[in-house]
Amino acid sequence: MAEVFELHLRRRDLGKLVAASLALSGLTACAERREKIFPYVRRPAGVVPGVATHYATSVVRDGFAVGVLAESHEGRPTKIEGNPEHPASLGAAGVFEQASVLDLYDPARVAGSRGPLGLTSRESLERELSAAFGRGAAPWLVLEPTSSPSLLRALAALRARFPRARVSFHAPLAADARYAATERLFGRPLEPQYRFERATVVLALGADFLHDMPLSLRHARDFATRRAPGPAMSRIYAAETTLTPTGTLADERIGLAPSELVRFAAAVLAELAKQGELATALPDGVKSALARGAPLGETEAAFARKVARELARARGAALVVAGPGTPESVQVLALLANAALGSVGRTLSFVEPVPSGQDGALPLAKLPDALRAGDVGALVFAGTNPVYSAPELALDELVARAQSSFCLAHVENETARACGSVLPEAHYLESWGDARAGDGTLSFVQPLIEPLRPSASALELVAGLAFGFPASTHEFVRDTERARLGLGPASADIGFDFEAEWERNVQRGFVEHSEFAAVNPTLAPERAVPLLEQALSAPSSASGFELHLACSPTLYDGRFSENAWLLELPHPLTKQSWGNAALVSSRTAAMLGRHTGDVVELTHGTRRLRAPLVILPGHADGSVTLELGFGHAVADQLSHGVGVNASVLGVPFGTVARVEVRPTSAKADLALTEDHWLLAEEAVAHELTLASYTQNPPKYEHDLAAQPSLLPSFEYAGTQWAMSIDLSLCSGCNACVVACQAENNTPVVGKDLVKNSREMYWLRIDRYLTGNPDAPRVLQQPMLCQHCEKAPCEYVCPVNATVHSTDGLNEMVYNRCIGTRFCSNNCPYKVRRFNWFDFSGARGATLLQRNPDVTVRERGVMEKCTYCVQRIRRAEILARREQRRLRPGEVVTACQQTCATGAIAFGSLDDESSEMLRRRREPRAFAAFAELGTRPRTRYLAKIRNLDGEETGS
Amino acid sequence: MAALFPPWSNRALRIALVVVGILAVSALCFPMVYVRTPFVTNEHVALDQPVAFDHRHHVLDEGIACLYCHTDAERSAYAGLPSTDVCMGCHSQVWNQSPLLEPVRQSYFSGRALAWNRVHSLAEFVYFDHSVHVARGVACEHCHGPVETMARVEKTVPLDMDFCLDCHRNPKEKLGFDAQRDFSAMRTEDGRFPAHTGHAVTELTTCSTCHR
Amino acid sequence: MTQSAREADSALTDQLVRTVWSGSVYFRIAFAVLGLGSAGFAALMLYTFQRGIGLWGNNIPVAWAFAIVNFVFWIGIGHAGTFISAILYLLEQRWRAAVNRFSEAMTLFAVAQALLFPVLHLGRPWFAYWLIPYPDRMQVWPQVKSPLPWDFAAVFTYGTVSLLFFYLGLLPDLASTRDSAPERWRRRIYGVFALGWRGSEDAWRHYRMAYLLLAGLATPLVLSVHSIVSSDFAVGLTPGWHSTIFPPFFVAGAIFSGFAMVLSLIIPARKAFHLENVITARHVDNCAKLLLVTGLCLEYGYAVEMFVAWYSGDEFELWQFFVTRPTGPNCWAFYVMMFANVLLPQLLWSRRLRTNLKLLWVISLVVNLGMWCERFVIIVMGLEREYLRADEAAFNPTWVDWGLLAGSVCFFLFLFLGFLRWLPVVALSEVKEGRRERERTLAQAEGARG
Amino acid sequence: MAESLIAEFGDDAALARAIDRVRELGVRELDAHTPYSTELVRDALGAPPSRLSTAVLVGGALGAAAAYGLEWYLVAHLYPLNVGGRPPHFPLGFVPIAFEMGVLFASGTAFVGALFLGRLVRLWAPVFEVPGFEHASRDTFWLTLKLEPGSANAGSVERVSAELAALGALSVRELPGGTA
Repeated sequence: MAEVFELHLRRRDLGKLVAASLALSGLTACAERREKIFPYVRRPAGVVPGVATHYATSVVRDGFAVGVLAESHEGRPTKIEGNPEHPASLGAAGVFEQASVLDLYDPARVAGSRGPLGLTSRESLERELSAAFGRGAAPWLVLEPTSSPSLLRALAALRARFPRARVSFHAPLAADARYAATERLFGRPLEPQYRFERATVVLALGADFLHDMPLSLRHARDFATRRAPGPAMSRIYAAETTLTPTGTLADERIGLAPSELVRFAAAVLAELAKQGELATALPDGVKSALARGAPLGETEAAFARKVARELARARGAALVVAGPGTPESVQVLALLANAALGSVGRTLSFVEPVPSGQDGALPLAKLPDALRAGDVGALVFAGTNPVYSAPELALDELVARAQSSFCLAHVENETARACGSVLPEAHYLESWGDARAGDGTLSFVQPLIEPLRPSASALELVAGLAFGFPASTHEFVRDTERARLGLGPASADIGFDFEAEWERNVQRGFVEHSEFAAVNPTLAPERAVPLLEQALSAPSSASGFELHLACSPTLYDGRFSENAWLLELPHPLTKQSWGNAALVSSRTAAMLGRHTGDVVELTHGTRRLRAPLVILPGHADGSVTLELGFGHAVADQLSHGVGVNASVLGVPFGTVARVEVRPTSAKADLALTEDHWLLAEEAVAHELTLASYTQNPPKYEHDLAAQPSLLPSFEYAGTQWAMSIDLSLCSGCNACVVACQAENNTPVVGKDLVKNSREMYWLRIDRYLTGNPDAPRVLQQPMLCQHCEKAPCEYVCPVNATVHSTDGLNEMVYNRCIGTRFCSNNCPYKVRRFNWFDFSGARGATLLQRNPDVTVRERGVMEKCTYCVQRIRRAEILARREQRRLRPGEVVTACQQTCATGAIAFGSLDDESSEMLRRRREPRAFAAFAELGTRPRTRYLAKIRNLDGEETGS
Repeated sequence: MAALFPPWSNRALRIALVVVGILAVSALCFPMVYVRTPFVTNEHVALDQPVAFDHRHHVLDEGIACLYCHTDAERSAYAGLPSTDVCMGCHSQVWNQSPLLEPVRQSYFSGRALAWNRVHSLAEFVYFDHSVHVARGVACEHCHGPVETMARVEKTVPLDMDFCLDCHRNPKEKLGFDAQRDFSAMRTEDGRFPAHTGHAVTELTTCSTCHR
Repeated sequence: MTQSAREADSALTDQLVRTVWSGSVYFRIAFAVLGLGSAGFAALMLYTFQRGIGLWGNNIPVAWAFAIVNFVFWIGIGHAGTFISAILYLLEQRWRAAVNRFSEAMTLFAVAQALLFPVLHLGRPWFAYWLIPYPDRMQVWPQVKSPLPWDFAAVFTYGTVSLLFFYLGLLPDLASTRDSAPERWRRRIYGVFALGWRGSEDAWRHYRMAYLLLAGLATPLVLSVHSIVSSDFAVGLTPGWHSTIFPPFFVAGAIFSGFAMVLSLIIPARKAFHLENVITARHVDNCAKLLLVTGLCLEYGYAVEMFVAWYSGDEFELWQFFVTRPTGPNCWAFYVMMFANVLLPQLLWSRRLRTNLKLLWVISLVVNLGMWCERFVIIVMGLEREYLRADEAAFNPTWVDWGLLAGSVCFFLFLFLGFLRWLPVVALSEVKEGRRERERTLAQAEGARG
Repeated sequence: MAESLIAEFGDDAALARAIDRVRELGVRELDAHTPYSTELVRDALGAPPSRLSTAVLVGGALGAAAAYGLEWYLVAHLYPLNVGGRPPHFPLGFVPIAFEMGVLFASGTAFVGALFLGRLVRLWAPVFEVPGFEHASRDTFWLTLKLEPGSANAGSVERVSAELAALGALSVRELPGGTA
């Protein structure tokens, strides 16, 4: 869309002009219409229409902040990028950060306040809420765990004003086990900090550390620094129940049911305890407790021995990580192993817990009894959805027993439906706030836009209750910051320019060096003994299957349930879109006599759940994984009926439970974007072991050069764009997929079309499984347009709609395309996408989020990855304006920018300094389907696995 | 039995065939001609604007440069129209009672934008960037015509792809500078230019220069 | 003898143009039913045009499916018509005169169907004219290295030349129809279309030359058309498409399917219009023999395809021919194709079975089905399983797909029925000429004996 | 003033005999109208072969050359894009369209040529005024001839008519509008 709307609005006022967005729809006929131009009335400083600006802010989830940069076009936030300076991002952004911008424009957002007595204005509801807090029985506030100094300050003030007020923190995935474990061993809860850049050997115990831990983006960056093939390459072992992105990148992994995981961790620790100098680190009580565990299977035991040997060999540079979903026992065992290995202070350190304010907070589990007893006055849910995520508390019925109930919600979720009053929750791009990152760094949430509709953040609500409405969160956060700096009232500033400091910090998005200092706690290993004795002696004879609950890699805990991008996003391993499933191994499925797509019934006590079965090779036998976040029950919403809600079984996250699984005759309607698994020899993706790679490097490039051609060769010179993708670094986490979708206005098509293989991703991740079908190796391959020099798509287009640019791009000219689709037939990589219908106005799509630099494609045209040509041309225009050459690394593609492991490198072939070229010259660089003679510009780097010699279980 | 058709029918049939032939050819040619007429290109159509702004007065009489009001042309893809406060910058002092400027004052005090009618409009899939054209020395009037002589602004060139390619194919001849020379951004390390391969497509005529 | 020859000519003329003046009630019913079907076809095309081809079952990777299958099927049907009228003419096969008008009409109407689908299958059919070079305001031209403009040129030429050939052959018979018409208004209508044909020897002289030249031009044309259609596939690099045998293989298949369609149409038409004296058992038998011969050519093509796939050792070719086709998601089409195109035609070795018209008719219908399935196998299965195993998907046709296929069959039959009703269905002047020559040869032989 | 006659015969042999006879009488301008092309009449009239083939050759060659030229001009000359790394002038890809256009132009020339050389595309001709001429497309064979008054050997209208009647003509009439 080339026309700019020069809005007469301030940057943050855009919502008032939603109607103008109609003109954002693209690609219509050539006939010119009479358009209006609306220039600004008073032009805000620093805004140049047509030039995007970036603002630092933070995405906060469960109290942990990730610093991001939000891109704004004439006041519309359109895209989220990682903040390169922020320690929790280092420039990367994950799936949820990337997708979060869509929620801002979500058409399903709570439209307006809804209260009793027909109250519909925000102000009247706030008055009502304040009044309700002061009268009747004790008020009860349920919040998401938080690390926000401002919110904690407001909470303290609230408690002071309403001493009877009770506060609960609720998040279904809140990782209490690590705090419990640290409290047990060190006497107080602590936040472990992992240093993967220092770790030579890592054991991940149910830990998807690249993906679902508070500092995962940083972990991934650090991890990648040690994964270049060579003597310094780290070695990763993973023991996990389901297959996770981290598991796919591990050099070796083993699938273990949750109870086996405990015994496996114990076996590793016991093995370590036998090793000479390590033996002294553990008290005998622990050793004898470890011996109580039932023996592991032969393969598992051998693996445990080997892992222990390798860990011990890397003493001081070894690291054992337990995932947030593992029980306390596993966490304790991991801490003990780290202690025994001397990791503390080297690869592992501790800081104070990031979410705080827990003192005096009541567990949510106490709420039902209080409600039954009629002890609750005003019940307020802010930013949490316990009716959905804690169904065992039966809050949907009990909420009515509170004297009044309020819900601050983003969308009309289950809790909002149960409450008497609903207040719209502000998006983080609309509100001020602060929070701490995983290492304690104080980060700021800065709004880019005035709230699209009257709405409030949790901070605003609490501050309003504590100090009276309306609360200015901007002032409040500033004041908190002043207080943190030890400054009094503004008039008292002497010799310190708070304004300058504040502006610097807000501009940067965080306060430099504000991370928590590492603490040196004293370990009391003997305190682990009772727990270990209990955990290891638990009977393993019980019937049924072990249930493993996991964080959804696409919907997190369900808070993104209305995010169309994430609903459609294929699961990294099962490639399931629009839904979740009961994941089992192929052996378990065979035991049940059912296949992928059949429905099974899971029973836990009296609670039942019917879920479709999906076979996930490599999953632990005898256990079932259910991912949280699906199965929402609010009618008319996008997420309605998508997947099943695993919380219904009433098993808290992070605990081990057994369920009965009964096959049924029903069939489910699954949307799997890839539905077969195993692959023999494949010319499209290679993997090698480190040993074979160093001793006998492959000659892929030589094979490519040897391809004969009847046609004269075509000489390319000057700037020539190319990409190198390191398969050793791709975990399949999907962040690039969502980044591409946000950058390139790629539509969401819905379940029915996904089922018919019509998804529109320009960049998808192909997942290959090789080796033993029960313990497969996973290869994740980002597949995007390869920009072939002899592109087979080009010479079959009858209208020159896809041709080659002088700088080596395979160009797709949408406005020339007539839609013969021959190009797609002729593309061996199948990266071309077709607009089967008019997708530009599809449900869940938001016109305001669209990137104005990329054409919105019309019905009937082909589209595909362009190497982010809009970014290339923008950089070129800048360079031409400034009469200079392009700077090395000046052009970054959206997928490259967001990738936490840096698997994707992009640059020009004439830029000798580029990482892309360095990788391309590695012997393991190969072209996909080189033998077809397409001469792709994209190179993949064969996945290298750092094996210790023999491989267990394959 | 008499003939089915009278003798004049021969001539009639031939005339009819010729007419059908002419009509067929015209039906083919008409759209090609039509799309080049101002009915489609909107050339020389002067539109009424909410404010009777006269470029002749501002440019010729007062000597105000284009970039004074269309500031962004140097740094953005869009040249932009001046915000109301730019107008008021002068007109709060001069002609501050003029009834002609009433809409401007209304806009300024009410905060409602002036709704100008777009004169120069490109299709949505064309990404034209003012800044690079201005920086490379393409004169405003090359595409916008002698705006300083217009009471109401009108299009003087069709602004179709044909028009764009005219310069993009041969910037040296058309604009008086060697585009190839100047595209330092595209040059190789040793100052070479992409080898001549028989494909006369340059950085300027490659599709994604304008279509993305 | 003179008198009897003249009477015979007159009688034959009356017999063959009689249907033009009077249609039976059965005709009206059939015409109305097929007309409704054609209207449904038009409605479905409009629906697709308005909503987009997402209404079909196509997906990525199966970006081409029913529309292209139908296109190749119909264009193939056309080939037998040109084969009979042009190639057999050049080979001086006089028996062709009995059936050439039928088959030419069939060609024309099949090509009309074939022309609709490629336009309809476009994502943006309203820009189909971009395939034609014309001075646009964009200065962008068709990309003639792609087989699709070749295809456009070939099918357009084929349609035009078929029409010219058909019309030229029809001229003397239009004059006969004109001169036999009972009412003056009909004479006038046919008179206009006869363009004043009066059988002058001067006109015959140029007519004969033009007919010979058109036959000579149509012969390489008919071979080129399906060769070019085959290059829509052979130029691509999809396994199962990327094959040098495709042009002759496609031509053989086209003529095979065309003869099947000729038989499917001629056997009932011959009975309904009592043409047994003109289209004799010998003519039908000749068509059946050609069906067998072209069928054998096609089977050779199948064998070579599979052999090359096996001999190349290319894993993708092997996968396509020996796994996907016999066991893939739509493998029924493969088995129908094998039965209808390989096994069934072998019955035609037997003269007894060949002269059993009912059986022959059934065989011809099944062969038509088989040839449609062959195109389905090549196009859809080739795309369902390609290089990248990660992005495979099955094709499931929607009701719109089936509706368009059925609609095009209706429209084809509708046009054909119209032809049977309003135009002389047998090349009158040629049949008369042939008979006269035969008589004369017989007389000479008698004279020589006597 | 030339006078024209038209005679109807029952079969082509009789017509051929009549042609031979009137030729002997010195009539030069002759034409036949037959329901189908017959060898006897063709041989008797002995007209030279049609020149259409040359025109068709020229038409076809022009069509093919124009198509190839246009392809080269547009694709290799005007906007030579890099398409799949193929050279801009790509004869292999240009030939199919050139061939098809050659056939199209040749066929068009043949069709139009036959109509014009055969003096068709005229709805009225003098012979159409002759009663019973509708049989000319069905079952009878007609001879038209023009008697030049000045020519020495040509007999009178009556004489030729009598000769034709004697040769078995079913009817002989004067043709008022000439033989065209």
